[in-house]
Amino acid sequence: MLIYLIKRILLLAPVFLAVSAIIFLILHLIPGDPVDNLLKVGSSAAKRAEIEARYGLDRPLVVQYGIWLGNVLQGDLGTSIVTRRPVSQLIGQTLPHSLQLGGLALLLSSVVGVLLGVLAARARDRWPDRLVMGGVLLGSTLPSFWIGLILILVFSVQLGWFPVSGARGWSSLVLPVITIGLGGVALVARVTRVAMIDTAGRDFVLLLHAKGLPPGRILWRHVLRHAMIPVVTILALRIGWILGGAVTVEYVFARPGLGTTLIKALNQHDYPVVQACLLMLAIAVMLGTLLGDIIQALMDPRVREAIT
Amino acid sequence: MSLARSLAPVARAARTPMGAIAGLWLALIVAAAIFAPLIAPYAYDVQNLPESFQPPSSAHLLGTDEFGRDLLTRIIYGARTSLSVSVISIAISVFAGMVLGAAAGYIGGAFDRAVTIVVDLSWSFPEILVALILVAIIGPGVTGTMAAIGVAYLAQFTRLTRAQILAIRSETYIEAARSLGAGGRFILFRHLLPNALAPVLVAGMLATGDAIILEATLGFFGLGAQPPLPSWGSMMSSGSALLFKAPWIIILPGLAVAITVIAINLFGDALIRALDIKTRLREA
Amino acid sequence: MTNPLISAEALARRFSTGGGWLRPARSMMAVRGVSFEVAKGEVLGVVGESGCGKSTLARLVLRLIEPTAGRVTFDGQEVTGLGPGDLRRLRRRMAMVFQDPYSSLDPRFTVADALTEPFAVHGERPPAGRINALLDQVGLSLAMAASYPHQLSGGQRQRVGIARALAQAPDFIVLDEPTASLDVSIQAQIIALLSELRRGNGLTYLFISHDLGLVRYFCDRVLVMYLGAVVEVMPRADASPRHPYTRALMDSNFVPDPTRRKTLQALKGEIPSAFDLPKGCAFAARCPRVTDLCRAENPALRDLTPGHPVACHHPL
Amino acid sequence: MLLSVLDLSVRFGQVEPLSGISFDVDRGEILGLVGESGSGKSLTAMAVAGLLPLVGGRIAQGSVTFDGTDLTRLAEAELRAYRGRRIAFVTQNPMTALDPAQRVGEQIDVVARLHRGQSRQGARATTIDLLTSLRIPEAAAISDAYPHQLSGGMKQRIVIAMALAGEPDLIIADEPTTALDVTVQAQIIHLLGQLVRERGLGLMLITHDMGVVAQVCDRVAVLYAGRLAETHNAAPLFAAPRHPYTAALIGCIPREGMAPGSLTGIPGAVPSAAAYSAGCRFHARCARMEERCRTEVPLPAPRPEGGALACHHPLGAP
Amino acid sequence: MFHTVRRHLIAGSTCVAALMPLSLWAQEAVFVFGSSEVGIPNYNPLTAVNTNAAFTMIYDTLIEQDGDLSFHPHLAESWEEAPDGKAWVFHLKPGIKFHNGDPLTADTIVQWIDMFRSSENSYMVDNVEKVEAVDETTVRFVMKNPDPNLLYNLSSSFMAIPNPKSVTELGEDYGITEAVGTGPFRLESFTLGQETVLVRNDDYAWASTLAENQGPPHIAKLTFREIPEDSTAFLELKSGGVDALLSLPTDYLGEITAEPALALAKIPGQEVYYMPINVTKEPFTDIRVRQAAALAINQDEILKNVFSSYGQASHNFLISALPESKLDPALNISFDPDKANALLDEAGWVKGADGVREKDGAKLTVALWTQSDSVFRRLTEVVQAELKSVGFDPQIQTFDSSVIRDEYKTGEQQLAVRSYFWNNADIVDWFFGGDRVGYPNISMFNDPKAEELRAKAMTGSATQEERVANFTAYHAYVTSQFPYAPIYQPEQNMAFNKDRLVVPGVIHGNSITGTVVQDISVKE
Repeated sequence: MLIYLIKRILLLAPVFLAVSAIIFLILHLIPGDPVDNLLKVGSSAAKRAEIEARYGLDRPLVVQYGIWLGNVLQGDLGTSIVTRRPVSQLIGQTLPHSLQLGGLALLLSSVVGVLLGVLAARARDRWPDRLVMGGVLLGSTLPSFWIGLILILVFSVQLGWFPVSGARGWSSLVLPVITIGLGGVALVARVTRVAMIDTAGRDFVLLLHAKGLPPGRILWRHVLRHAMIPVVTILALRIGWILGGAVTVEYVFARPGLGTTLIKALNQHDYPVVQACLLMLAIAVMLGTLLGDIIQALMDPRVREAIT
Repeated sequence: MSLARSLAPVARAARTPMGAIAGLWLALIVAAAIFAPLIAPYAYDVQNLPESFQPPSSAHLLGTDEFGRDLLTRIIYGARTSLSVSVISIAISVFAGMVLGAAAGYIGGAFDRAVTIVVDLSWSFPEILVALILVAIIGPGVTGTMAAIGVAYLAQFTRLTRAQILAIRSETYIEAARSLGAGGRFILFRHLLPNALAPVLVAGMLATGDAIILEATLGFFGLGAQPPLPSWGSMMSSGSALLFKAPWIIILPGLAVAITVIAINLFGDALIRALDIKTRLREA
Repeated sequence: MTNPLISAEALARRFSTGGGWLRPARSMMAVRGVSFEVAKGEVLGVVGESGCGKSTLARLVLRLIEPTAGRVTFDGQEVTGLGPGDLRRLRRRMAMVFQDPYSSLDPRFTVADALTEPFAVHGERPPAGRINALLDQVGLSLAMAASYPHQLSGGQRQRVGIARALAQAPDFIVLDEPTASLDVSIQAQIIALLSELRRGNGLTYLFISHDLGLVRYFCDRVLVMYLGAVVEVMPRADASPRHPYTRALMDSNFVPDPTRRKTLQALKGEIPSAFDLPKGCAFAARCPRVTDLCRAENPALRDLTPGHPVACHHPL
Repeated sequence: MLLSVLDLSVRFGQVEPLSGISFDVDRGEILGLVGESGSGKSLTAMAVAGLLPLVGGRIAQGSVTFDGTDLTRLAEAELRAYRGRRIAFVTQNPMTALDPAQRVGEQIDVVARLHRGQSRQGARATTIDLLTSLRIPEAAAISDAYPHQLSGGMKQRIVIAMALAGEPDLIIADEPTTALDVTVQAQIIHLLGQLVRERGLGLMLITHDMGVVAQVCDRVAVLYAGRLAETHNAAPLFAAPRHPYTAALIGCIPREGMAPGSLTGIPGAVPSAAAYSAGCRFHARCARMEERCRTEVPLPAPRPEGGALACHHPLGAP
Repeated sequence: MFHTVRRHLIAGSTCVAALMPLSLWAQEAVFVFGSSEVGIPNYNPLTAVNTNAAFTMIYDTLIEQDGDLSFHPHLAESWEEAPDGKAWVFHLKPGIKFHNGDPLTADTIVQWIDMFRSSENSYMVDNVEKVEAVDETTVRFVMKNPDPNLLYNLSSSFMAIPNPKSVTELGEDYGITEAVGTGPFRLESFTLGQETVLVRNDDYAWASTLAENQGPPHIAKLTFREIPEDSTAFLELKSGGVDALLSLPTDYLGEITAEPALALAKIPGQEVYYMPINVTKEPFTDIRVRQAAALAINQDEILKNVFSSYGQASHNFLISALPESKLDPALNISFDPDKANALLDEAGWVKGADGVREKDGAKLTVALWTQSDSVFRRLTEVVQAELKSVGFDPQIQTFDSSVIRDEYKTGEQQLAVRSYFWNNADIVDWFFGGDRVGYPNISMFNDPKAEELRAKAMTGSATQEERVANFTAYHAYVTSQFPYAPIYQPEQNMAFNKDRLVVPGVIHGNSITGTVVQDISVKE
């Protein structure tokens, strides 16, 4: 297991290289010259060249990538072209907000999603199932920015329960977490339901009943445990989705975070910031899959066996 | 496979109650989109500022927007933009995804591994992010949005097609065809692709719903259709500033999106049942 | 055999699994040096339990998979050396019927489509009446031509599978457990059909099965396989077994007659994994007659009586 | 009688896949429940064990009397005290019958702990004893293994051990060997037979294989399309089957010395439960079919030599 | 890499934690910047191209301008201009100290002006030959040319005075981690794009005479939030999440009266919305087409329907409070669709079936640029429709407010909708000067006659009267060439929660500055 873990982590290295190269390349395809931002009105060509040299923009792309990657590995994410501050500092400020929002949304998605999924699977094809699945359909088909705005309209404007925007205090987290979490709840509930029904139909569950085990124990200790494997896999794969999917929600609620930072940086052609944001999301995605693999191995002895 | 035969599942899907309701709404929306100039009560781009912010009334069934334009008209024309953008982009995506996925699944080897890695990685990224970055590269507007959505969903269809091809490849009837002397092309075009088609098309249909949302989201960021061309997303985008003053400007297009996407999902579900494809498709 | 229709010489096939960075690679010999000949009009049975390599052997014979070593000759032509074009031409003369009638038909193909395929793969159209003739031959009503596989029962599907194999009027058919997933009543129907077709069309069969009783009923000679190798070739189906494994297989086969209950103790243990074969005789661990010689040395296949080769140090 | 099933019918919504089934199992006796797939064997087993609600069915009629108690009248919680304790179940496919995420020993332990109030250590000792008695080498090591680490035959022994752990009176074994290799199948069948003799259990052995029935069963109930065709003691049934279906089923198994071409099978296929015809359900495939068979259902009737028969034109009759 | 990132993570999380328990203690207020003030990258007046209200609270200026454009003492108690206009002497208040304790003396002013010469806004001191310290508190500006506008420049927020020593020491970090001014508030923390937290400067004793409170401000802690979305900002105010919006979008003016807790403080407008027309791009090289585009803008309709009749219609480039805005009425640009159509006909653009004009097979399709803020997007859509009604086919292109300046530098724009915020006639020079083509001269206007008039206005005016006359002439000529179309002049206002804040009845100053905040207090 330990060897697997080490190998699995080492395997992230080439993936990281590939991802960082893609991120680096994509960014150089975006039109708009960030140097314009730095130049004073009527600056000379020499001044321009000087600035380009300072940011390394005059060198071949491969060299730029090498330098960038080297710096990144040393923790230097570059300097924001627009704000002229270290990007790592910027990321350090926004990441906690994103993690907070993403973590809570993930928590909400998993807890509520699993409960609803179990409820629906237990009441398969009866009204609670239809109700839950109807809600799931809504949750996965409504645009999140729209839900966000409607929630603001109802809970902040009409009822005044929660703040409209910002990241000040726990109460400002409620609506954004619900907005993001809704999609996650829908996803988790759906996967849980299918997995529960699938597992409940397996032979070993029949045999558990035949052994005379109480249904509750069968449900929670055996069926749910197996049903959790695909749920965990999906959730792990979707960590990036939850973090990045928060883009719209952060925007609607004017919350600081990777999403808003990314959008702003994209609009401002602030390469280093965009690169850093994407890199953070990519790392989250990679760690998510890693985490998923590990949890899967912990939950399923067959997986554990296959990898050792 | 004859047309009648391939349409049979659609007819079967439309015969279930949910499928019928959903199908009816979709037919309605599609008809509205196609015949917009004939049925829309007003012109979509002519402003009438003194009549702005009117709540729903008999003159304007769904009220007017901040420029005094009839909201019903805008929603009808918006259906045109939203549907065509999402359908065309998903069509691009499905086609490219099938080619790529089939190639990966069929050729295998290093090519397959490379495609799989790229696809898995980009699949892990939310479509909205991929689309945002692509729009930043291509530039805003209808064309940029289409391309961005098309690429954003490419991973999904490549994955799905590849998985289908791999699953079908291990079916005995493929071996049977080989035992009869069938070559690679015959198997690919007579067995693999036709059998992979139905699930991928259904997934494509479901994804069209997601694409409508994605288009709306891009529109909300002001990156979709540019004014005065209405799309559901861009309508909500300008409406968001007026949420307090004239909530219907954002609520109504949002409802249009929601109902249409739900209808697509319900119809897709009915189709899945009619085609007897595993419901797992949705999680694949 | 003076002029066999098909012969295999020292066929071998290695499979590898894993080999990814995270999972250790392992390889196994699914088929280890199998040789046999089938005369024209003969039915050769291949019997063995799961994992003994009998299905791999079937595919090697038809070159649906490439052998690691050895060669196959069909009617004087070396199948294993043919180029793609020649191989395709040769495929008209040999066919296969598969174990699982449910997955061996394309769900999108009607019965008529499935029976047209053998012609279509060669860019031909079936001669007029050929489809109906085939349906008739396998005992299906002509009305079924328009049916889809899901509308058919397992037995009917397998009849379609047989009709498809017959379409190009081959000389040789490999039957890979054609009845294993069918009810006994249907199995008997299919076996009866196959017997009839053999008589009527002068077919040569390679019949693969795990059921020694069935094989002994249906086949002229029987090849007994254990862990990828032939342990005995019974010259006649009713010959008495000489290898302890063949004996065990016969003992495990229950006859529907309560008066003939078997009291012999069943074989202990199970087939070991092909991934780590023991050094000596593969059967040593389960064999009631095992000696140190068996554990040390793998017995070669040799004729005990003419035409009855057995691979055992201590034959019965 | 340990188990008496009387006139049992099972319904799934509007469909009645099982009608009017009756048979008995005594202690120390093996009843073979035999028929093609679709004949309702497994449903009968589920009905006896009270597991029908799991698959959405219910007992519509009849009684299942176990040791004097009609199980159909018990509440689910009361029934649970019987399941695993007095009535044990062995399923068809040992590959899927065990929880893949739990050590097999624990899966056996739980039965003794649940039904016999044993402590963790006590249950573990019981389990090891049980495994040893099933001739499993290195019982302790095996009980610490996960299911995927064991072979099919070994897993089936674990499932049998699980069944035995509650010290039941009746074991229901639903095709316990079909998924196994023939040599292993023989081992398991012999093992089951031995357990019945040694422990005086009743065994309801469900199978489609007349060979297996002939090998170990004392009594046989032949099912066809959800109805009872014939029941009798094994020896006379095989010697002189009266129902044409029984005879045909026996005739489907190749025997040594059978003349080539003598194996013909039964024409046609078992109808599905939704498409049962009126009259005798076997009539379409029956060589002795007459007009009456089409319209009138032959009900199982006791026959003088013992057992029961449901046929208008039995073999051996004029 | 994780090393540094982690350090920042820890820093970030403690910062979040610090935000969390912010209970409302006395004299604490939350303001929201106007949407045009969002996204300031730092608080360094020497590098700023845009400033926000917090600048005026961290820093002081030498003098202060009131809403009526009159000048008042601030750091300078008094000043004299030499009769020939070639020198100015300023007398500093004694005892002024920077936040770090350094004194502000005449020498400081000398160093600061030196540094200012290399700033983005160096043109403001172009006329200054040199600056000398006469004594500790007296400083003399020696002029190259007389510049009646010097007072205005010195009162601008760009000429807020930082501690030159700190600027040098901190380098790139200046204005981000630390900002050292003499203002009534110190910079406590600054999170880019989110918020700026200020705390009271308890030593403050040199407020402008425009303020009643001459001591430290009443508010102990002042948080400025940046909310780019107007509607969100308004909802925050309405729901009590913030105490004041420094600029209330006109859309919500009507709502204020409906909310008993909300009130409005008005300040004379300094902003003008206009449509630059790129005179170097076809078809706008033809003055008739430019004029037609300008005449297509219906100022009154926009005022009434887009801005709910708050503020006033603009008919030339300058705010109406400036004397230079009083042009010959014939020169003013006002809605005249008939004339617009006639001009386009005359220029050879013929109306097609779809209402779009054509000439030589080319459609009258033009790019209309705007920025992403909602008010601009909305206004631009109206402008688009108005241009369309005379036969243009404008294609809107939206850019992020922070990058649109760079985009203008490419010179690809044809038309645009934008606004400026300035209350001095020299804005005509800024936006139409031939040496600033691209940005800020978005119209790419470079006309010899205009350049002549411009030079005269900028450097050739000895007195204020002369300057007014020169600028009026310059302004009039530029307007006659139609490099822009005027649209609208809003009123400035601050919306606040009167249950929370006590705001003086009359606001002095030309916007909400530190001077205004001096007199604002929080209700206990």
